[in-house]
Amino acid sequence: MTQTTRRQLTAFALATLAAPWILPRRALGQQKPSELRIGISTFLSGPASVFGVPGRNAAELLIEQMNARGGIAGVPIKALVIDEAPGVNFLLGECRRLAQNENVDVMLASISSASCLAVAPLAEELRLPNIMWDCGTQRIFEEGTWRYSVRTQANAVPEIVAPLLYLLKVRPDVQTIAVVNQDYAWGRDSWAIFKTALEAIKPGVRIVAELFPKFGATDFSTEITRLQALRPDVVFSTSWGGELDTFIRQAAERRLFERSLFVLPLAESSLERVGKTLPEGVIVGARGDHWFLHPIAKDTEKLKTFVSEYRKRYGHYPIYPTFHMAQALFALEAAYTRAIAANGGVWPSREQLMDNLRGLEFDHLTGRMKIREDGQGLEPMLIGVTKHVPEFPFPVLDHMVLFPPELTMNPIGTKGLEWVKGLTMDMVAKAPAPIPYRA
Amino acid sequence: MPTRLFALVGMALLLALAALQPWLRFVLTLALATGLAVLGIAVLLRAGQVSFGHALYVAIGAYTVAFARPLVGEALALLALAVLAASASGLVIGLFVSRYRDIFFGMLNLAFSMVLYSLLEKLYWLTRGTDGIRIARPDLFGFALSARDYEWGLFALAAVFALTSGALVARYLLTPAGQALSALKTGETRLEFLGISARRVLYQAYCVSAALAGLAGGLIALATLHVTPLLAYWTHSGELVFVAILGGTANMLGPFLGAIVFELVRVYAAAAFPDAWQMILGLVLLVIVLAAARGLVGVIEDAWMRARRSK
Amino acid sequence: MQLLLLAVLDGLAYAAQLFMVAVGLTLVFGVLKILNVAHGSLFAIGAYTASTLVGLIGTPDLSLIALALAALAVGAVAGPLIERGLLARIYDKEHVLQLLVTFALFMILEDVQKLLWGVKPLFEDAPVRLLGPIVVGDIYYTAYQLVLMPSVAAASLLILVWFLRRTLLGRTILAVTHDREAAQAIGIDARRVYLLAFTIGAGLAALGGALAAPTTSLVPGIGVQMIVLSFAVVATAGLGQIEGAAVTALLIGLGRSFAVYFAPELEVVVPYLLMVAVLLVRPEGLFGRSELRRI
Amino acid sequence: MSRAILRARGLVLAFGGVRAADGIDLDVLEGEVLAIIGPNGAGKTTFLNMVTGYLKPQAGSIQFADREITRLSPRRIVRLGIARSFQIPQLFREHSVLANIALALAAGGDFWSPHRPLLTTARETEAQALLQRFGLADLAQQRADALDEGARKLLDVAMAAALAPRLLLMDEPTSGVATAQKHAIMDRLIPALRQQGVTVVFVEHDMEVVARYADRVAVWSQGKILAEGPAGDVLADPTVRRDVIGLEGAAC
Repeated sequence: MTQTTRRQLTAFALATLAAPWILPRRALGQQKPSELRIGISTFLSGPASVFGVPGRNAAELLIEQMNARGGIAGVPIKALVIDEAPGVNFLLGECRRLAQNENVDVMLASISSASCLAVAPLAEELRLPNIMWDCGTQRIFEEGTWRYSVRTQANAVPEIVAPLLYLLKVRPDVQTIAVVNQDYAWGRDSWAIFKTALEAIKPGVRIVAELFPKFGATDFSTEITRLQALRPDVVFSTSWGGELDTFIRQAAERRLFERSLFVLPLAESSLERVGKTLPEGVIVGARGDHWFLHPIAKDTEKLKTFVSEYRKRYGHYPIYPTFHMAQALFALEAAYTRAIAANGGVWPSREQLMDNLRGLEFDHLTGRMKIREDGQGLEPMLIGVTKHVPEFPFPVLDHMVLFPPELTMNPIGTKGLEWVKGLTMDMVAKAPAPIPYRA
Repeated sequence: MPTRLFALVGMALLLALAALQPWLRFVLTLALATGLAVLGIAVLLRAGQVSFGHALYVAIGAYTVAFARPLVGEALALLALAVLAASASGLVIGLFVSRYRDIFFGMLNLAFSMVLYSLLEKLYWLTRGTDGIRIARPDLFGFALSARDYEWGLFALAAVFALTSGALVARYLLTPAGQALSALKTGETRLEFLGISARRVLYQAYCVSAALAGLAGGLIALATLHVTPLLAYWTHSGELVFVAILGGTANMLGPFLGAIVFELVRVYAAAAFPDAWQMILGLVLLVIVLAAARGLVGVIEDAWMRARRSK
Repeated sequence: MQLLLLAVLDGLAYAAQLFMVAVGLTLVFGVLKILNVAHGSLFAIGAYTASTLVGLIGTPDLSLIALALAALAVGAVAGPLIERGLLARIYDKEHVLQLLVTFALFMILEDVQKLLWGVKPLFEDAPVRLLGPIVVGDIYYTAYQLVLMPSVAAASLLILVWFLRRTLLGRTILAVTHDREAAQAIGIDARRVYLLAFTIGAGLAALGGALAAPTTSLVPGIGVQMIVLSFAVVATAGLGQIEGAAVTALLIGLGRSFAVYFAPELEVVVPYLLMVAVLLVRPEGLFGRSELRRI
Repeated sequence: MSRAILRARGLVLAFGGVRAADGIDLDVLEGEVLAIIGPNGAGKTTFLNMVTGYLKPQAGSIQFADREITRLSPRRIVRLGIARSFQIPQLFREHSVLANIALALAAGGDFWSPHRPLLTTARETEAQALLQRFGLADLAQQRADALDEGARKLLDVAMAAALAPRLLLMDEPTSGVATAQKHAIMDRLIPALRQQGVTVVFVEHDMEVVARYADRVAVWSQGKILAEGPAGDVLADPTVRRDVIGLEGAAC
């Protein structure tokens, strides 16, 4: 007991001693700043840098373009990029540094779901507006309410429900299915959603194998042998990056595509790299309403310029993380514009910014999307099947369906994994008409 | 070298830093916590044994806090549980690994930590896999503190634990069993023929190091309020050894000095060269090993001696 | 029954790959008594170099030769560079420090890789396509993984064992492995043996990488994945035991593929459980000899 | 006649084809200084290793103070009162000479005490006294790895003596030092040990040393005891002179 008392005293002594220095630096930033400082956390090392670096590239390019236009409401943007690869501990320290030392106004965090789950509470603590720009877990807004965080893209629920609906539309007679997912949270979560939804919509489909090779695996030979022996109608995999490339190559070399229909909700990001090794007829998703040949936005000046600029500078076609980054930045711009207008032309406080992010509708590179009142973004899901065309050395998407959020996203206050249990065949029927690929 | 004086002056310096730069409060709390785990590594290094798996106990401490949090509201109680869980695991695993030396010792520890890492990832329903577990902010010293006061409280707690653990370990190292650690490195046969069980000597040290790592893990969990399996990954274990060498093991200040410098170098390297911070850390380590094998405390000790001699 | 055969074939293919990485590490550890953490980086650099070279040459028929050339080049350049430039400076220091130097090197090389080859996954499978598929029952395998890799692994094992046991140079290496002081006492130049052994080890790591390159996507961090597994192999095998490494790789390969078939949840922990089990029964490793210290 | 403190009967131990012990029967008498001589590879060190529990005989038995110790671990045997020194001194190289002795002293006392430091005043005094007896007092603060070979040898025995054993086994206490120094070492060791009242067995190659310090001598050859008896008698035995000492001479 005396021990505790002494510690209490110490703590109080320390706290009192420190008080003069730790008063908030700026109470309400109503004055227009000289620059808008944005912290961006992304993967710059490790396997997920496959997404992280394109995301960072997009930020670089877009911020340059925005600044050339005079920035946001005349305020130039400055980005400070940090690597989230060393893990949550490091990231939380870095976020504090950005907020308290670098005085960033907004944080764009992160790719990993663990990072997002850890940063959201910190953002509340620091009163730091936080835009989750790429992480997918649905848990963030289902298990907490966040004043200072929003997400400018969809989440795992529509990203998985949409490919499932697409599958059942093109192959209503599916009997057997196998899964090969990376053994980590996303691989497990996405399979749980898929499996639960499938059991609800079409009970009786047999799951013949649930394979979870370890995260970062470099060889899927054993898994592929099993799949060849089992001959499931459908092989489902939400793998991504190098692992997905490897899986596709090894499966192609061993003719697995001839035996099963593949559903690969993240394969848009691998198309250019794997090239025509990926055969025609594979169901592919893009984690949202974007692709560099987006069927509706394809010929808009905005998308065309971005794609050509991006390609000129970085040598590749943009993939979904670049679009996600664009969504975050466009949302930020739109929210500031909206908040300033609502504020009578005065630069908004952080809280006003957050208020204006909620319910915001904004245009991005490939369309228009909305942020829901709970902070969750609503965007359609683009799903298609691969097709080989002479114009590109890699597959493009054909028979594209843009699944609207009403069909694939659970409403506010529900949990995705519960909500998918109520899905029915009707949903499949309600899917919009497919759009063919146009050269 | 007047270690106590240096420790107190150092702590005062940290306090000032933490007060001047609010973000450092968190970073320094983590550094002090890491220093506690490194202190355990340093104890094992006395016996010439390198554990490549002590992140295991850090993770056990951290996950204990995460699992117990729904039932326990007080941070100090959570820390006690973390130490208890890590010590208990150390007591059991130590029985096994204390039979082994050198690479076998290192690799067995690695094996155990990788098994735990895999379990944390695999037992998804229990651990939420790589997403990790969020921890609601507990009371501290019986008070529901504001975020800022809680940060200060934890910082103070980490500082107090660093000072007391450093003093206790220094004392332990002076006892016959503590002195026998480096004797184990230089003359294990002799030890046995003096009637002393070398295995028991190492076992004792192992349990001490496990408890310290558990405490570190508990503090880290309380500071970050979010735990992920990465805590148990082998590169994290490697980092602990890295910090031990960086700081130097001759003196109890080494682990903490090493941890603070490590964190700060990493932060600034990452800010200045986001694409190549690992390389910078690697270079720092190379320079230390090649030019100052006794670590930072060695450098300070030499400087101190020179200053005294020139006086 | 067919399942069993398939599991064995898969296990073999995987074991071949693991062996190629672990054998170099085992050799280096046996001779230099340094656990080279940067071994995984050499694997990765070998893989990246091989992919680049295959891409540059462009002719699929020559792609296999390109793989071998890449391994040779990396081994011949990186081996002496690292041994002479770094390791030679620390032989008189404590083991911990030696270990840490290679850890530092590993961190540096991770970023060097990224700076040289970027983060985009690299995939060059011309050699695999060159050799085509093999059909077992109604299962398609690639000849590359089912035939070439195990053959190269077996050949490496045989050549290495022959070299170490039957040639003078090899025997000097073995002599240093067994007892450095005694070897030096009879006039063996340990430093040259170190250089040789490390260069061979680096070359084997690079060869492992070059062989793996056509089957997998090269991404940042690929070396990290390989290296911990190889650590487990070295310890399980017994210090410096080449044949031990082969047997261990085989056990892990088979264990892993049987796990995928019959207990998928265990797949990841198989190597570690195997190691703990082996060391429990044989504290010096599978092929290690428990030598009584002379007192 | 004093009684036997150590009784070895029918000890057999073979390594591969080599019989290091081939039916060894030996009594060590309380209070005596017994020298074991014989050519290299005769099994002398093997005998010490069996007595101290480092090696287990394949047959036969060893009794110490009327107690069966054949299968006991080295640590148990030490605790019963048998200490040993080594041909290559086994020191704690990073510790001071004083700390080496203190550790040995602690080993016989409250070694596992979690709070009492190794160097208490009492223990330091005791260690100093011991070092004095072995002529090492001036070197107390030196690190063990800084000592010359003679001092190492002395320290090695002193550490064993610090355990206050009833029987002390010394494996070639003067090997590795210059001939001139051998007597200096033995002149320190034997009186110090006799003063302690400990029974001593030592393995030795130098016949002058043996003749001067041993009460009795046992002669080893190819795992067997060739001769045993008072030092003067055995060393004068013509068979021993030809087969053992002669061989020794040729080897040197």
